[in-house]
Amino acid sequence: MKPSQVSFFHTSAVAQLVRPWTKERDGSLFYGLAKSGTKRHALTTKQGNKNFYKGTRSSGIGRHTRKNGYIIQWNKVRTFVTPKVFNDELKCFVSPNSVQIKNEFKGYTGPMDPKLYMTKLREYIWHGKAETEESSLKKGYIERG
Amino acid sequence: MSNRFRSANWLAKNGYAPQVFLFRNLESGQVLYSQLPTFTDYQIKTQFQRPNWQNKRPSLRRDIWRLMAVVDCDTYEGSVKLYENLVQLRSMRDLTLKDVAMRFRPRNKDGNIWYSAQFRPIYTQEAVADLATSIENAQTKSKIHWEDEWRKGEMSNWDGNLVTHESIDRVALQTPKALLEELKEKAKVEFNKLKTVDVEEQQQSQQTV
Amino acid sequence: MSYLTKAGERFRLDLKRIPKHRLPYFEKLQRETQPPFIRPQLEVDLHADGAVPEDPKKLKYLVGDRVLIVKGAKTGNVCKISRHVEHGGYILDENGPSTTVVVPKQFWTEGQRSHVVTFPKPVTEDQIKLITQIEDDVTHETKTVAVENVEFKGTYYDEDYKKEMPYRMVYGDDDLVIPWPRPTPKEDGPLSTEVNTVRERTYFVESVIKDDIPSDALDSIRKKHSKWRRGKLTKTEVKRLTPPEMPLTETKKAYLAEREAKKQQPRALITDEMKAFLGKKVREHEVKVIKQLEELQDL
Amino acid sequence: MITSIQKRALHSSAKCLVRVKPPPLTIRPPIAPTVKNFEVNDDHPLWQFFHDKKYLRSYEDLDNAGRPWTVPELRRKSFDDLHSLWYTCLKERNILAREIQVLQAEIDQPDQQFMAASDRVRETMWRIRHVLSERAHAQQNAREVFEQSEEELLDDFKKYYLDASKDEDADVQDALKRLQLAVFGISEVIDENKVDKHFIKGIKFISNLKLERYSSDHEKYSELTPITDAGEALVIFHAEPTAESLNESIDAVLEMRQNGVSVDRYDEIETIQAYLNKLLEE
Repeated sequence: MKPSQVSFFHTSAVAQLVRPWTKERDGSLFYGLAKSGTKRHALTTKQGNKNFYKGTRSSGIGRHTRKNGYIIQWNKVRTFVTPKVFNDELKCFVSPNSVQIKNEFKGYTGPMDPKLYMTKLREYIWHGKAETEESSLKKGYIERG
Repeated sequence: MSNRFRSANWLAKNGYAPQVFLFRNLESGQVLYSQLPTFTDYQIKTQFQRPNWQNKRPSLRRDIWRLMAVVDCDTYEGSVKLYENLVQLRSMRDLTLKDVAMRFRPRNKDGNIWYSAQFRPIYTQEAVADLATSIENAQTKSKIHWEDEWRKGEMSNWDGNLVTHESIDRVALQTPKALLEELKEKAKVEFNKLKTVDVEEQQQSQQTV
Repeated sequence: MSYLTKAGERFRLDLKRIPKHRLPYFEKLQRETQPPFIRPQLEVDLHADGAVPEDPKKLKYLVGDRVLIVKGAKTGNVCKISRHVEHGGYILDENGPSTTVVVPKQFWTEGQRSHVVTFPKPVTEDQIKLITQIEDDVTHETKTVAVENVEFKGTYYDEDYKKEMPYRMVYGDDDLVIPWPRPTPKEDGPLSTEVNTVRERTYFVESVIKDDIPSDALDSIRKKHSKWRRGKLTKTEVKRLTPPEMPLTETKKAYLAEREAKKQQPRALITDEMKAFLGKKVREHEVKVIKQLEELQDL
Repeated sequence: MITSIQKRALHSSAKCLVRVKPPPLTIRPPIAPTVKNFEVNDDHPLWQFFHDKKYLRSYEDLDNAGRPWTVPELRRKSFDDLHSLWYTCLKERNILAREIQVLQAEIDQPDQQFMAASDRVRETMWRIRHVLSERAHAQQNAREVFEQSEEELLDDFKKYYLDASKDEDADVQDALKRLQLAVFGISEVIDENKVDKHFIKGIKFISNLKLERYSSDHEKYSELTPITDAGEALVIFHAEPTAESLNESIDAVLEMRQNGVSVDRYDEIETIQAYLNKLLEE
């Protein structure tokens, strides 16, 4: 027998099964949205015991000293590296008048195919930074990749 | 030292400049006036005479009070008069003219005055208005050092002949004690300069006579 | 940024998670709580994702297509599609069906004068049929017809849509291709990159040895401790994890030696005589088997 | 006789001393603070949270016609470009987040159009990460199988390099520079280089190649080649791609051999690195 059954001896077996969810006449729950669903969730900052610490990934960049000070450890400080040459011509959307390219990878397994990489490397060695016949746009929208 | 009212004579004798200090409470927005660069229970008692739940008598905790403005006056008598006016206006707002003051407070479309927990920005705005009134009433030429020039509001509220505005350096605000000391010294130098000019003028006028 | 975090997502009411038999309750709740002027005009499946799809195959008819209304109030009217709405709805032009609702004053739009507002009512796919012009086989005259159904086969590059589009044709008749309507030209907005800048190629494979991406940047591009990333075993780990091989027994050794010796022996050549002898033996056996079968049949 | 009052009227300070009747002491409406009292610099960092210094954009300015970058489009862009685009997007999302927060106060929920724009920017951002990740994987995959095709590549290049006519000299030299970066990771800028086994292999290959093209008719050519010493290779590697310059370097190498100067095979890397460091200091 479960220990909880002792304290609920006065209720019926059916009532115990639906506990604590009593229902309205139209079938909706008196409390809560649904009875089903997983109960195993990650703890929030308010849960856990005294040792439970869940930061916001925004602190912990150093240590406290005994005399009310704080020493910042610079290797723990988040740094944001900006590009050396900032290209401000690129904006976050693409013009609606530009072609939607399709990569076809004909003869290759995909973008991560080492064979394709070697082909591109050869093209670079022989032709430099220029579009070649193979890498250029075909039929207006198809590209090798 | 600021535990009682100080006369102009006392201020001059004890090496203080003709200044009035305004401190702002961070939690509630209430403003405390003082003749000296410090404040004690005396100021709180005289300036918050009828506290209630939304205008509580503030605590003396040093960390929740920040400097809001420092007023340099041209005479010691002027500074004393200015302080007296401010205290009197405060008592008017809290006691005698309370209904008028309440009517002045701007309300939203539901008829409520904006607040957030204990913070009521209206107290600071009322103090600024009182400062303008007090200076005009005391007719003392004054220079106001603002912690944030944002607070002085529209320039039309100030008498251009009497008041000049200046803002305090942001970095200096982090060390208020040193800042107040520096302001005191500057104000004293300014006051002495004015005095010598006055004396010279008097001498000249005597000679011409 | 409460709307950016997904932290409380699982505690929020998500109709897609609610079992189907409980849905009518929520539908009722929605009907009761929504005033008529914001109530959706279409019958909405709360379990389905109602977002407007981008794929022209799923949309079937695009903005600008002419359609004939075959069901509902304005049956027989020919309209143009002006907009797509959620849950598979098409908004038609002024010839299409519309509804009139009363809007309270606090929801009035600018320039509104009356409480009563008429706005177009969305129609579903089964209420409309596509209209197209085809050439008659006999008279060679073009005539306007409504198409029962359409299907999609093959693709082509559309210069106006600037992308690959499927061919749309009359169902069961691959020759009758119905062209997509021409889209209205769009201008570049303030956040759009210019066409030439988009087209410019600045990436080239330059080296196998030198890192393409700075190694420090890699950790922020890929999750360092992703659960999908399996660690690779080092040589020492492999060594530790593989059990030692059992020493061979004497018998096994002898067997292996024998097998090796057999492998070394030259393969026996089959001469023609041998082949003839084997063939003869096989033939004899076959004859014997056939004889036996015949005896069995007789029985 | 002038009375004291008349006397005072003649003073310059008469104006100051004259009794102005001060306004009566009474309360007035509170003075609200205004932003007009301070000026904000055009390059104030917080402006980066505003689009075009607008408090709130109209729906037209949200650019609903623009679509997010697609993966094939991003595959064409270099790392620096993608890095820039990432920051552009990040800034735009900050602006949108601010605007959504402003609108939330009015309509009690995030504005759908602004949210949709933010989602479109987010789409570009995950695609940037996808493309970069793909690129790193591709390079890793290529490195694993590179040894098998390296020889073929070098043979092809050798053929191209030696067969080229004198008119194509400039092209060939450019191609050689690209090859040394592509296969051996040798950059033209000295301080970018780190000496490793690829570097040593590279300078040996390239010095042999140069000698074969420009100095194959030198009398000591057959005696000299193939070059296997890293120190000798470095001398020839640094020489200008002309016959005279290479002949000079051959003489230098011969002198080195006479003097018995050679680099031990087992500390090639350290010796060459030390030499390069010395070059850099100068």
